[in-house]
Amino acid sequence: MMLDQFPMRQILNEEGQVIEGEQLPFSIEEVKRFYYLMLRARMLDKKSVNMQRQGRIGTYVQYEGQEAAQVGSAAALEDGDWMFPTYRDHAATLTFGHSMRNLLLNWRGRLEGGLPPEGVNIFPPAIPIASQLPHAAGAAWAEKKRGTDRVSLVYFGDGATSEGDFHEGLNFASVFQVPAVFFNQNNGFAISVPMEKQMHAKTIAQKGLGYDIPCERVDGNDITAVYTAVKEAVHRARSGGGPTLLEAVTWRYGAHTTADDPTKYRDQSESERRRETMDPLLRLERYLKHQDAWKDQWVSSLEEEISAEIEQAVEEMENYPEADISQLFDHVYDVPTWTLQEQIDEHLAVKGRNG
Amino acid sequence: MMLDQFPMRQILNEEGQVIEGEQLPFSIEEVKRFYYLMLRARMLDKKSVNMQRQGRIGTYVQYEGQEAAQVGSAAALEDGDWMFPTYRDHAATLTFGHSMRNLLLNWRGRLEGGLPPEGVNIFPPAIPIASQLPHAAGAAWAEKKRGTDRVSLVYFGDGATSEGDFHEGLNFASVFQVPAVFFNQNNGFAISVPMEKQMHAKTIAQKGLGYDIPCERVDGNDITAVYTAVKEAVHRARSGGGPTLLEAVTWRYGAHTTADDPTKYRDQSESERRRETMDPLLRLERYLKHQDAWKDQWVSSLEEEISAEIEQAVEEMENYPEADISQLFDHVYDVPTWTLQEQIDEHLAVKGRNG
Amino acid sequence: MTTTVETKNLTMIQGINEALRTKLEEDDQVLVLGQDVGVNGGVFRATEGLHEQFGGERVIDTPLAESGIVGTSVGMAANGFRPVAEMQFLGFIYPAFNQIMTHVSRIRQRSMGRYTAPMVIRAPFGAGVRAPEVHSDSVEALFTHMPGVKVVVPSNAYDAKGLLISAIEDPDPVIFLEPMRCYRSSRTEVPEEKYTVKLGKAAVRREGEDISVFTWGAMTIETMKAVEQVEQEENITCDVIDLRTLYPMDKEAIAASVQKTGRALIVHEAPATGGVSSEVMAVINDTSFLYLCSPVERVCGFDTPVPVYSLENEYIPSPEKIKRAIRRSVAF
Amino acid sequence: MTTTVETKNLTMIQGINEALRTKLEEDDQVLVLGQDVGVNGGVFRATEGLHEQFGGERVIDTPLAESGIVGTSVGMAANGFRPVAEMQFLGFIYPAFNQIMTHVSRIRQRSMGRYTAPMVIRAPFGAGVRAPEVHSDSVEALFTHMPGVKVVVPSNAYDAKGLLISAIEDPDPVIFLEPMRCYRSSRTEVPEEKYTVKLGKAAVRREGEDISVFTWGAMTIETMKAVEQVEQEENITCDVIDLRTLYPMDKEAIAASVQKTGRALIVHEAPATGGVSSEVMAVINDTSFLYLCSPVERVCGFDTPVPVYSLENEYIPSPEKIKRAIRRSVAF
Ligand SMILES: Cc1ncc(C[n+]2csc(CCOP(=O)(O)OP(=O)(O)O)c2C)c(N)n1
Ligand SMILES: Cc1ncc(C[n+]2csc(CCOP(=O)(O)OP(=O)(O)O)c2C)c(N)n1
Ligand SMILES: [Mg+2]
Ligand SMILES: [Mg+2]
Repeated sequence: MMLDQFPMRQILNEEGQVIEGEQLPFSIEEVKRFYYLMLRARMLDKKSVNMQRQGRIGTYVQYEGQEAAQVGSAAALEDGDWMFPTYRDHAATLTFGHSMRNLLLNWRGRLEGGLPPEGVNIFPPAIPIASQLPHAAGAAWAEKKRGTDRVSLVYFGDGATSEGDFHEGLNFASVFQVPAVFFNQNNGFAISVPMEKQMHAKTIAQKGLGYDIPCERVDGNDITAVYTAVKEAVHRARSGGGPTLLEAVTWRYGAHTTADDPTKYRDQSESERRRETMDPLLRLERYLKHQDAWKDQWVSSLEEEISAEIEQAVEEMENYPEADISQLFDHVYDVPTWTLQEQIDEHLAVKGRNG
Repeated sequence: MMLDQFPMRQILNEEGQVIEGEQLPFSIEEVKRFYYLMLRARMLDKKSVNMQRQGRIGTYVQYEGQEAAQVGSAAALEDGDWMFPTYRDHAATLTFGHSMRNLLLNWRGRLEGGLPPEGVNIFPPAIPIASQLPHAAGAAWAEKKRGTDRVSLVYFGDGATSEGDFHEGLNFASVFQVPAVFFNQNNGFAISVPMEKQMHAKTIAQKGLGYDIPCERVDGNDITAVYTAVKEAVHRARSGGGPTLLEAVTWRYGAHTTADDPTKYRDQSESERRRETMDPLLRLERYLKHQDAWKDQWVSSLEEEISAEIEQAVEEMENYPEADISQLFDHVYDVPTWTLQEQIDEHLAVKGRNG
Repeated sequence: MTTTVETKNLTMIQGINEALRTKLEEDDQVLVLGQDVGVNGGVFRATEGLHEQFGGERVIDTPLAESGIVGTSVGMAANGFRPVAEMQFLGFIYPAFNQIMTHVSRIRQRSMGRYTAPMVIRAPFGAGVRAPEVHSDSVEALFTHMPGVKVVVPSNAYDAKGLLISAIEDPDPVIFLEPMRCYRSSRTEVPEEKYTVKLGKAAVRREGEDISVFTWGAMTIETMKAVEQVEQEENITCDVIDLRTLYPMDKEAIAASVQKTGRALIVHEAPATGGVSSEVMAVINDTSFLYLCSPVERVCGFDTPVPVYSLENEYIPSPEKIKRAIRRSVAF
Repeated sequence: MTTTVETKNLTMIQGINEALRTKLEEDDQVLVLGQDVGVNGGVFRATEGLHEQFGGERVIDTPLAESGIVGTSVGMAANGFRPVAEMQFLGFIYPAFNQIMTHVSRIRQRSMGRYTAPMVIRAPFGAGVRAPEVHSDSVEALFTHMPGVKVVVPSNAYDAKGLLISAIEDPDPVIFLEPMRCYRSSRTEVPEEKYTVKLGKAAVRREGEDISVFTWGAMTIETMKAVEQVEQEENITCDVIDLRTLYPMDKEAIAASVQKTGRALIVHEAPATGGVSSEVMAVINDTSFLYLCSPVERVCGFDTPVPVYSLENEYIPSPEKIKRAIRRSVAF
């Protein structure tokens, strides 16, 4: 029943055609911009996977296939808004202004990975699943209390909807009608666990019904639909209309992380099939081709530009000074407690003698 | 919107008349039995409140006003089924076969309060709100694995629906399609917090939509509707149809506990109004009167009988041996660990010397 | 020069109420939130009158969800506010454990100082008020072993007000544990005006020569009883140190006292094994090994849950037990 | 008489897999459940092959919800099953803390023995495998201070298999902590057949005269390194005791060793303050005060979260630090 009640909103179909009854509210230039942002994210992802294989970074979390969901949602935010990502949302944080170098440092086990540029409000990626939802509600609540029009956008996966914090976060957000957008990327799997084992519900959108908040299901591989839905939700939030739950239906092509072997639990040919049919970049390519607005040369120049940007970031990452041991102790407390200070002193004494 | 989607199921209206389009599926004798069970629960509640005032028991948790919800649901179970109550559900546990003496001992801070008669499957009342929902799902899951037709019935309040365990319990129950009935008593308040501050949803029933399980709202003061709805849910569970969420809309007349002062947060005249209009016992009285099946003498003989039962239980409770200190140590582990044994020895040595 | 300070004779719960009022008045960023803290004024009346005075935007009744309360507080704190969240009882803090352990305590470090959580989590705790199961748990040790938070336990109205104001002003998150038994058991003269009691400093409650007794919260009551009795009955005199802050502990005060008396006893009501007493022993070991004339004694709760209330008087460390431990130590 | 026992050379993770298989084969009531434990065989392969062999009714992929996993296990355990629940990492046990603290550990007492929770909660833990934040937490102390549960930490394949079988058969709930670093770091000869290693008994890993070193889990690796070095370099010989069960601790083994050597060091990777080391110190204090020639030393993690992995080698107690503490103790 819920599948009917929550149809998957699309503007561009898999063939890159505007579906009947819809209008594409974007100029060719805007579509090209979307393409650029997704390409940038995808190229960074590919580079990262390669670097992991070469041992230049540690275990890495892929997002290939989810670019439309992440880029489209992030692009709908404005400066000053808040973003609460997970470990898989680097396409979103990159789009919202995170530093590419720092995102790469994240995969070297560096604290800088959680540190966005000054003035960009991005929380460090949440590790305990769903724990970031209450934070997003809280940060949005603070904005509401201050009377600003800033909103929170929070990312989480299909698996995350099973945690108590998913429920508590949405409930608080709905009770206090805070300006938060709960953006679910339903990629069908929580590591190896498919959606059917994760929930009895057929959609994630329907979970919003228990909180009496607007909820909608969108094609998470159609960036134009994602952007539009998030923009609407953000607008509602800004203008006092409270929180929204959005489900973006998508797919990760690859493994859960570079440490995971997806063939243990699913047939990877499904990923190949999806690459050829519903890929978010391919879809815009097809659209642009229909519009006669695609030039191979345009793409290669984009690729060049992005490659250069990535190479630069990689270089910065690789030349970045080694983590200083002070990072272990700094910022645990405003000022180290005496126990910690004694431990530091002992540690430095040992190092002084032996290393 | 949800209020329309989840109308409050009633069979008997406040006047004690069968509402149009419904049929009362109970004989006069069965209705009288309901009346008796509710009267018994109410008289025990009143006695308990009095005893608390007299200092004969400690802080007590009233349920007056909620008898139809508790008795009607408990009466729909069968021997061998499982019950997971809260601190407020003594009308339910009493009806399901708990020992009146032990229920009274509960309010003397006695472990026996959590111990039902042999063969009666009632968990000790859950203290951390909503923590019993996963237990009910688990016990039901065990029955399903064994292939029995036993079900779990779990009680919880409106406030409990805000906790993560509410969500996780329902999700597990729905994913594994276990035979559990989630029975919510929506008495409008969690201590002082009214439903509007607890949730943005207008009903609790609608929270079932997120799990794609049957959910229904019933008049929790109409025992005939409660019994019927629970019976249906129990039947569905027994026959492999999985879990159900039921919301029984009710009201507690009194304070949250004898330590609470409800006038701090609500107008208690509302309780008086409800006593006169929608009281669960009054409703059956009116029905029986319409049917010419009410005799004052019948009620007084019931009262006498119940009084005698209660007096007997009170006497047993008051003559019950003091808690033996061994209860502090027994059953923490199967066999006390050495640390605990040393502590016991020291304790007994001190007592031997000084007391 | 003398200054006169206006004081009032207050119970601890009144001291807490005054601290909250003081900070709500002084600092717009301070918020009070939790179950029943608003209209109802708190189940123990800690927040009485605050909702009337400051309104529902600053003194907030929340849904019944501890993780939600703490988790949204993290978001508000990182975004400029100073939430004071109440857990209705410490035994109900467990659903919020993940938020406290992985976010409240770590957000400063995880963000290299960009985001902080200058928040206070208040919770009534401890046995002795005939509360139902779980309500009486004493789990301070869960938090003294959690890097990134501080842990404070007042034992009287004066300390409660001064420590709570310090806690709210502290840049680090503070777990503020209020022994229920002390809420109304006695009164102290408390200045009307604002003052602070420094975190991390113990208080000497009594001075003696023969043994140092370390304790906190409601156990100061049993300890003072026992100590007065051994002094009268057996002429054994004791230092009694109320630690007040359990993390970071007052190392100097512990060392100074043990180095004076040569003997030590720790009294707390949490289960003995793994309790904060072990950490006090560790501090003594580290600072005062050569001064010790006898093994450190501890009188604590059993390795059992706090029992149902019919048995709680058996559970709580009694003056008898404390005296026995003092005698054993002195006679060693 | 000699008996030949068939053995295999196994990693710890294989030992764990064998224990689970043994009990699943032997006892219909045993269930294995958790995130990714079924079709995928567990993120560390602890449950590899079990889903194929025993089917989805006994080896169960659950939703991503730790409280739900533990809470439903309580219901199943009280209703006759013996669940072995996996927390994917110990750092993700926190959402289940309420269920463990108020139900797993208490249902036996709360029901006067009517309902019990003979269940095992398994969790990989500890630093050293370059895992992301939170994944590497060592919070054994949260559970040694929790009456009603036992806490076990194997350090090799033989112990892992024997202890896990004991844990599953134990009538009490057991928190079974598996040091990730030991999963594949070495192999041990492990009997093919069923055997048990008794809970509550420590193992002497090395014998010496000068100092007793107590440790567990992955820290046995650093400790053995350090101890071999001080022996070679400085002719200091050490008792090394792998505690294996942290609650209840092996008092006799601790006392016997300290009473022999007169000195003690505890090594663990959890933060020092409030760590299980303090409780070992308490046991030494209680049993062996007069034997001690120097203060008990501890080499532990800092009072900080386990850092991101670029810094974890700085965090983990190093052989250097252990050696320094040994020298300091011996030179005292
Ligand atoms: C509380 C908690 N439990 C378990 C884990 C381990 N874990 C990491 S990712 C993951 C699956 C998450 O699935 P989903 O929410 O669908 O997000 P996706 O990874 O698909 O983006 C799990 C179980 C965790 N990080 N936190
Ligand atoms: C986890 C937890 N938090 C707080 C409490 C304190 N408490 C006891 S009853 C109650 C209100 C419960 O309200 P509701 O679920 O509506 O049930 P009712 O009491 O109305 O029957 C609260 C907050 C608790 N017992 N457990
Ligand atoms: Mg997913
Ligand atoms: Mg209620």
